[in-house]
Parts: sequence; C-alpha cells; structure tokens
Amino acid sequence: MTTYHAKRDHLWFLRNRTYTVFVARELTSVFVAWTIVYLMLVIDAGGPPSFAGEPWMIAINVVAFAATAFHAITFLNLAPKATVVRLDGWRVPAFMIQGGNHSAWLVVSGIVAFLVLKGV
Amino acid sequence: MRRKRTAEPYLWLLFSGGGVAAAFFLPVLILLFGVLVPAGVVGRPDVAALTENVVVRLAIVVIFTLCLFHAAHRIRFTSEELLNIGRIDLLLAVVCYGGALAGGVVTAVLLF
Amino acid sequence: MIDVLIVGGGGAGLRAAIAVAECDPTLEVAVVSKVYPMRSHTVSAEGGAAGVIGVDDTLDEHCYDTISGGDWLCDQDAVEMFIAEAPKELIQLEHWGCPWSREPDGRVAVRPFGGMKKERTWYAADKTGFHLLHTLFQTTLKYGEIKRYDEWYVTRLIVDDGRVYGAVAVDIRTGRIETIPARSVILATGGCGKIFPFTTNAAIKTGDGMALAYRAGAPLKDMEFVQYHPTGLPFTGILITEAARAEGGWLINKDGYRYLQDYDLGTPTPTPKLRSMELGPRDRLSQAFVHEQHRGRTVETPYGPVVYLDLRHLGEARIDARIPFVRELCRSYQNLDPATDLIPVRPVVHYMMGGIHTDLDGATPIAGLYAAGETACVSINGANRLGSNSLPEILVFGRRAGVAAAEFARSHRQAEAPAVQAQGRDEERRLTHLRGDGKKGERIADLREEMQHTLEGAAGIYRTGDVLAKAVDSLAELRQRASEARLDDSSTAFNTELLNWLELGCMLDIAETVVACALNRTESRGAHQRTDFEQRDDAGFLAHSLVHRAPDGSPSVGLLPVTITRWPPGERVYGR
Amino acid sequence: MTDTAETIRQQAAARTIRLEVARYRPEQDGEPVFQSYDVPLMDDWAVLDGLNYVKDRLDGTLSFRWSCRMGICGSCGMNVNGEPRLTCGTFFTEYGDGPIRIEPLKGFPVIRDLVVDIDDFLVKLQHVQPWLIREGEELPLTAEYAQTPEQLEAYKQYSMCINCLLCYSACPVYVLDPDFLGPAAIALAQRYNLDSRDQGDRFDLLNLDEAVWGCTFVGECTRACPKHVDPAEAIQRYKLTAAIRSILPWSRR
Ligand SMILES: Cc1cc2nc3c(=O)[nH]c(=O)nc-3n(C[C@H](O)[C@H](O)[C@H](O)COP(=O)(O)OP(=O)(O)OC[C@H]3O[C@@H](n4cnc5c(N)ncnc54)[C@H](O)[C@@H]3O)c2cc1C
Ligand code: SF4
Ligand code: F3S
Ligand code: FES
Repeated sequence: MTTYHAKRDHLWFLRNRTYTVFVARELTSVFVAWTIVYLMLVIDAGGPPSFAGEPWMIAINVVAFAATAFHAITFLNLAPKATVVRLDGWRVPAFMIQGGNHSAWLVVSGIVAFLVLKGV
Repeated sequence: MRRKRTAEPYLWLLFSGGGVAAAFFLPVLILLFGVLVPAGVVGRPDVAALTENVVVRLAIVVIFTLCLFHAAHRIRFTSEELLNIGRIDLLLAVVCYGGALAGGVVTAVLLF
Repeated sequence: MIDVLIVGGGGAGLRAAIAVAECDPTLEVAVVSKVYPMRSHTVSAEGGAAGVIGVDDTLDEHCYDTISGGDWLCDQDAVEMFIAEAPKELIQLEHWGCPWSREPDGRVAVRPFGGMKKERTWYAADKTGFHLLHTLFQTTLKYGEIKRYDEWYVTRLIVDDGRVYGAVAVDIRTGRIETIPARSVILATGGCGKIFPFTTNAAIKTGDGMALAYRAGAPLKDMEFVQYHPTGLPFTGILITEAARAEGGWLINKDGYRYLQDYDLGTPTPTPKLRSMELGPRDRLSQAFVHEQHRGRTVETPYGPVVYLDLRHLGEARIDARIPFVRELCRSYQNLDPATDLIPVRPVVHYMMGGIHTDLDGATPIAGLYAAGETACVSINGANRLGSNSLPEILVFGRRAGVAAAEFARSHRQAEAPAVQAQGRDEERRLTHLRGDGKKGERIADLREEMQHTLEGAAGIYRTGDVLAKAVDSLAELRQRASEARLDDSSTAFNTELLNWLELGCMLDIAETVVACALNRTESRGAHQRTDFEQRDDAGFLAHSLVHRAPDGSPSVGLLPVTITRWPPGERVYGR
Repeated sequence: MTDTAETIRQQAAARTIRLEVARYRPEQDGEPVFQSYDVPLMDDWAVLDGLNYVKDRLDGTLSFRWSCRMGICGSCGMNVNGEPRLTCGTFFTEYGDGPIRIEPLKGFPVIRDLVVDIDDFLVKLQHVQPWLIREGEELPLTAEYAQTPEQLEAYKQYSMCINCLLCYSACPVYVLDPDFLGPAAIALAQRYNLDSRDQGDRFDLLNLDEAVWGCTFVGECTRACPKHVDPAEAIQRYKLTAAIRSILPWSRR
C-alpha cells in the first residue's frame, strides 16, 4: 500500500513561536562559549584585553550579555520540570521554584560583582 | 530499538551543571569585564589579585569547563536539528566535547 | 485458523481477549475492531461502575435495585450471578492498574448513583470508562498472543448448518476483503444509539454486531427498550454524567423549581438522597421531562426544549475534585462554567437495553457464536438499565464469554467447513461491486437522517401504536431507497463512504426490530411507554421480546418468559 | 444533533466559511493537493462539524477519522492552520471569517486525505511495557492494593493521555527522526513508573539515545497536549532519574 511521506521541512524552526524561542534558547550556547573564551583572554591579559574598548567589541559583549541573561532566565525557568518537589504531599508549584532560582541568581550575581569591584 | 549502554546520562549531568553555572556566573561577568570596564563605567579590577587564591582558581577552571560542556552539548544537538546532520553525531560529539575539554585545559594552564 | 475471533475492541472485547489468553495461552485469539481499541466507545463512560464492597451493603440489595430498576424484566438468575461477580472484576481491574479514586486510607472510593439504594459505584473521577478502557488495552499489550486487526470492519458472519465458522472483514486501510476462519466468534460490538438523531453515542455505535447476528439467524431480544439519559447537552448530545447529580446536582425547570417532586420521585432535600429525586432511575426522569415540556415549563432553545442542571451550590473545589470532566466539557462545548452557570440539558438517547439473545455464558443459539457487552442481552438490564451497571456488565460477561468461547474452540477442533471459502468469496464479490459503483441515488446522510427522525418520532420516550405502524412502512421504504444510495468513492484506501453505507444497512435492520418489538408490546414498562397502553401488564408481558429475521427479511417477534427467582414483580417505588 | 438540517440549510445561504482541506488519494495523487469547500459558518460548530458537513452534503469521498466528538477517544487529531488540534474541540469562532486550512497530522505517513498511519506509536507503546508489573504472589480478587489519594496524584496526570498523538506531531525531534520514542510513550511509561503499585523497572527501555535522551526539551509537546499530560515534564523527570541511577553504581539497575 502506498502512503505519502512528507518531505523534510528545513525551516521547521520558523513555523511557530515556541520553535523559534527554542532555537534562540539553544543558540545562546554560542555566546556562552564566546563568553568563556573572552574571559580566558581577560585572565591571560590580567584584565580586559586591549581591543576590549573598541565599539564593535563592546557591541558583541552587550549581545553576549543579553544572550547569557536570556539563557539564565530560560534555564532557571525550566529547572522545575525535572524536579517535582513535594512537601507533605503538596506539590510545590513551578512558579515558586522558579522564583527561588531567580532570587538565587540575583544574589550570586550581587556577590560576584561585589568581590570583583571591592578592590576598585 | 536497540538496547545499549549510553553516555548520555553523564553528558546530560555535565550539561545541566554547566547550564546552572552559566546562568549564575556568566551574565554578571560578561557585563563587568566585557561592557562596563572597557566602556569605562567602572574602574579596572586587578584580575591577578582576584585569582590569587587557589580555591578561586580551581573554581574558575571547573566553572569554565562546565560552561563549555553546556555549550558543546547544545551546539551538538541544535546543529543536528537545524541542519539535519544527525548521521555525523559521533564526529560532532568528539569535536564539541573535545573542544570543551581543551578549553578547560587552556584555562588551567593560564591560571597555574 | 483462529480459535477465538473477537469482534470489537471495547471493554467487553478486550476483557474477553484477556480471558482467553489467561485460560489457555496456546489458543490463537484475535481482536478485530473498526477503530483502534482505545477509541472504542467505552472510553466515554464517565460516572462509574457498580460493585458491592461496602460493609453496610449486600449483594441482595444491589440485585433488588437492579431488578426493580429494570421493572422486573431482568432474568433474576443472571442478575444474581452478575452482581456476585462484579466486585471481583472491578478488583481485577484494580490489580491491572486502573486508577480508581481513593479514600484517604487508600481503599477504593464509591459514590451514589441513580436508582441505587447504597453507595456502590466505583469511579475514576468522571473518566471511569476512559481509565477502564486504557487499563484493559494496555494490559492486553502484555499478552503477545493476542493478535489485533485494528481498523478492520466485519461485514458478515460465516454460518453453516447452525454453527459459526468465522467472519468476513474489510481491512479499511487497504480495502482488502478477507475471510477470517475461526472456531468460535465473540461479538462485542457495542450499542446502536446512532439509529436516533440525538444521542450520547459515538459515530461508531451503529449496531453492527446486532445486525450481523440477526442476519446470521440469531434472535435479538428486548429491542424496544432504548434508554434516554435525562441530561445531555442540547446541541452535541454530549453526556453530563449522572455523577453530577450523585454529587448533589439539581434538576430545575424554567421557574427554578425542582420539578421531579411532582412525579412521585420524592421530596427535595438539600443533599442527595439515594433512590430519590435526582437519583431516581433514568426512564422516570426522562419521562418527567416530557411532562414538564407539555406543561410549558421547559425553556425553548434552537436545539429543542431544555431544563437546567444546577451544580453551582457544589462549589468549584468539589466540582474540580469529583467531576472535573463535566466542567471541561461544559467549558469547551457549551461555553459555560458549571461553577457559576446553569447547564441546559435535555433527554438524550444513551443505551440499548436489548441486544443479541444470549445465555449466562454469552452463548447465542448459533453454535460457537457468543456475544457480550452492550451488543448482547443476557438480560440483566430488563426494561431500564441502572447507571453504572453497564461497565461491570461488559467485564463480567466479557470474561464469561471469553472463557466459554475458549472452551468451545478447544472441543471443536475439526477442519474448516467447505462453505467458509464460498461464503467469503460471495461477500467479497458483493463488496467489490459496491465500491464506488457510480450510482446516483440519494445521499447516505439524507437517508440516515430520515431513519433517525422516523425512529425518534415513533420510538422515542412515549410511543403509540399507529405511529409505530407507520414507521414500519417508512423503514421498509427507506431500506429500498438505501440500496440505491449514491456512492461516489471508488478508492480502496480508507474508503469511509462504503463503511457509512454498510453501517446504514445495519442500522436500518436494527431500527426495524426496535419498531417491531415496540409495536408488539402493548403495555408500558420501564423505558417502553405506550400512550395507548399506559399500564404494566404482567399477565401478558412479563416476558422478553424475541425477534427473528423472517425469510423475507422482515422482523418476526415472539415472547420468552422472564426468569423470576426470589423477587416477585412489585411496584417500583422511588423517594418514598 | 437535533433537527438541524433545515436550520443549517437556511443559515448556509447566509454565512459560510472556507475550509481548505488536504486531499491525498493514493490511486490518483502523487502528493497532497488542497481542495476548498464552503461550509455554513455556525457559531457553535467545531472544525469537525464542518468536515462532517462536507462529507454528508458536499463530497462523500473525503476521509477522516472521528468518533466520540467529546475530546476523549483521541481519533480526530489534525493539523488546523498549522497547529495540531483535536478537531472536535476546535471551534470556528477561533478563526474569524477563515479560511481554515486542514491537513493531516505532521510527522506521520499519510494513508488517505486526513488519515495518518499511527502503527509506529502502537509499537512504541507496547515497547515501554505500559502495564502494572508485580513481583511475587498476586493478591486474591477479594482485596485491592491500597493506594492513598496522594499516591494516586503522583501519576494521575500521566494517566490522562488519550493517545491522540498531537504531541508527536508537535515535536520537531520526532518529525526529523521517527526512531525517537516520543512524548506520549515516555509519559505513559512514567505513568506506571510513578504508580505506587508498580514494581517494574523500565530503566533499560528508557535510558536510550532514542528514548529520553533523544528529547532536547523543545516543550512543544506539552503545549499541544489537549489533556494537560505535560509529556515534556515526564521526560525531563525521567532524565534526572536515569542520570542519578547512572552515577550511583549501587542503585538498582
Ligand atoms: C457517554 C456515555 C457514558 C456512559 N457512562 C457509563 C457509566 O458511567 N457507567 C456505566 O456503567 N456505563 C456507562 N455507559 C455505558 C457503557 O459505557 C457502554 O455500554 C459500554 O462501554 C459498552 O462497551 P462495549 O465493549 O460493549 O462496546 P464499545 O466500547 O462500544 O466497543 C465496541 C467495539 O466494537 C467494534 N466494532 C463495532 N462494529 C464493528 C464491526 N462491524 N467490525 C469490527 N469492529 C466493530 C468497535 O470498533 C469497538 O471497538 C456510558 C455510555 C455512554 C455513551
Ligand atoms: S500526551 Fe497529550 S498530546 Fe500526547 S498523545 Fe497523550 S493526550 Fe495526546
Ligand atoms: S516537543 Fe519533543 S523534544 Fe522533548 S520536550 Fe517535547 S518531546
Ligand atoms: S472525536 Fe473523539 S477526540 Fe475528537
């Protein structure tokens, strides 16, 4: 019996919003990698390297900041999916776990910023 | 469906750990060292002094390696999905995770 | 050669299949179903399944409720056996993983139900049938020996010299017509609500199995007893389960008055009282609606008159915990929220009490042919089925039919009869010829609608002799027209038009038997109410209607006495 | 439906909506083509009512599956304006004046018109052993296994799957790679894994590249699911279980 098999859809990720957000989320990983490479250069140079002040470089790093922040938000939002926390049989709703994650993120960021800048 | 041992659970744990590390540390670090300091908004911190402590240096190596693993994992799967190149998965995996590992080694060399 | 061929993948069919597999794993058992088994209509049962487990409850009380609910037309030996086995079947299902709702201590919970004196209806929220069917289906997957013919449509039984030898079926996907030889056959094809225009029944409930058996020479029983459920949504006919009333819902007319108190069903109490008011039996509640309509106390809508089901006082929390599906259905299909709005409802055709005549083991008068589930009439439902008795029925009699058919197959091992292939080829010729024969008669849908309206007019909640007599003629004429119906689709792949036409043929056969039995029964009993014979007549009709197909194709009705053991006919008392 | 035929015909003259329906007849079409039908635009009609109108009044050759028309049998899933939906629960009111494009579910071979081949799923379902596994003696048929409402709650959501396969159609991983075990099968495996009565172990069936590890957490399966099963969650939870079991060598394998 013949059946019809649809052809591969190469642009599937443009077909709806969730797909596009998904792909955007995954592509943040490129900037995660870039951020690490850049930070390695910072360590190597004992501070932001010489070209860091160039406008295009700052522009790239602004995008990298946006991407890593987007990564942080989406990743911390998805975390409760894998872990179902039950207290006394009551399932802790996702938004509370997410809220906890985001608060922790802000606290850690604050501490890091304090440590880095305290000698300045 | 084949039944076989798989490395995925370990890779997934590294990926997840890296996701958390990247979420917690990267936005603030890139904001400081990539944008605010070069733009002159805040003063230039002394990186050598910050990494003086061995514990800090070790932590940096671990965090960087995990973040690179996270990125490697996503790049591997996303490129397979977007470009439909699942058949070269093994090669991609070697390149991606190998790259991440190499990054970790370089970080260690720089710091120690 | 298949040992036990089961036609139907609903609750009854799957239970039978497991029974055969457990009985003797060496037997070849196959399930043929015109839809994937988990699509079968058992999936839409909502309210629950009755089985005595409470310490304050007894088997005898359940028997009495069932028998009085059925207006003494039940065979009491069958009822006793059924009620004794029902709890075991429900526990068996629990052992297979059915997610029954629970008490805080971990025991299975039960709820009240219409016509039941005690709380004995097991439930899985208000998706009982869904969970039951999926549990059964997933459990059958454990038995590799159960062979499945998914999306195959059985068109004919092969019967020779009073014994069944298999069936002919169309593989819907490819259009291939195949003869499936078998040592025994179980029909578990479900009900026939689609012979009426307004029904809770799914598209697939076209009475195929009843028609197959009837054409093969087996008699049908009590076909005049068609159950109207009092609470269907007006446009779609979607059922609002009786559990909504069991949880405390009220039926009110256009003045906000709980009208059931005017029909000898008791006095209103704020919380539900068993066997009273809203928890009376379905036939009486549906009849009360018709009287309200005549008194002008119903509300007119584009889809006919309605009354209201009021659940508002139950509150959101209870609705969500006990009857969440009711809320989901009202929101999606009626655009209202039962927590804050009244639900418009009207009586809707729901269940066929009648069916293929069988004994306690599901055996029909044709050797090797068994029937179980809604398609069969053992008789435990009599003139009116009690809500939540049907799910246990499909389990109890599904199992019994499975065991009996396995036994039959084991003791009848002779080779295939020569008639088998000849009959198979006959049927193949007929069907091949039909497919897209280019006839330009009337549309199937028009004929179907006409049949449905004929039936609603003649065999609805109230019936009269002359209307029924006229319906006999209309149906005969419709049959003629249907044979000339228009068939456009000549494709072999998934030709649903041909199926619709075959189903129409089955429905016309069934419709004829319903009308013939209703015409013959000149009394009023349970769901069969004759305005020209308003009284129950135990002297003349404490008997089942048994209808055979006469050689000219017309139905010929006779009577068969009811088996009475311990409960002599009495008055049906509710709310007093 | 009640005596609507007449009302329908009257309203049909007044307002209509266009359905663009994918047709594929293996005997005559090399690939699907669209055919348009104008059907009455009735406020309370679902897309399925429109298709039935076509089948009954306009074109008897159109084939599609349906049965319960109350969102529980799972047979009427189709792609409506690009999204996988149950057509019996998707109403005209969502689409204004139309047109509405109706196609078979993506990701499955098409048998005819709007009918797709789902046998692949049935194989996968059987593969995850979706039945209660017990060790040792069975209880007699006089007593039930105890299960508290909380224990019931732990798996209840995953038992709500109606096998409609909208999630498969929504999942890009499945559409690209039909070997992926997929959302509903994994959710149903979890339905039994998390059932307090079950003593089975599905680790070897689920801890595979084509099983839970094939999922990259697109999450569209959960969005498409009409019964709020949340298969994406089921999968991520099993990933965690499988990962922990993999690194703890002493845990039961
Ligand atoms: C909306 C609704 C709610 C209900 N709620 C309750 C309740 O709460 N409690 C209760 O006790 N009862 C309830 N009932 C009644 C009960 O659900 C049914 O009587 C019962 O499920 C019938 O099961 P069955 O196995 O006999 O048939 P079905 O489940 O209808 O299965 C019939 C099977 O036969 C197959 N089939 C039919 N014809 C053919 C053919 N020609 N070839 C091949 N296969 C064929 C079909 O594919 C299907 O698999 C309810 C009924 C409805 C409609
Ligand atoms: S998980 Fe949801 S979408 Fe997927 S098959 Fe089950 S009910 Fe349908
Ligand atoms: S959409 Fe697919 S990738 Fe995973 S989360 Fe759902 S199965
Ligand atoms: S027709 Fe059953 S789910 Fe839509």
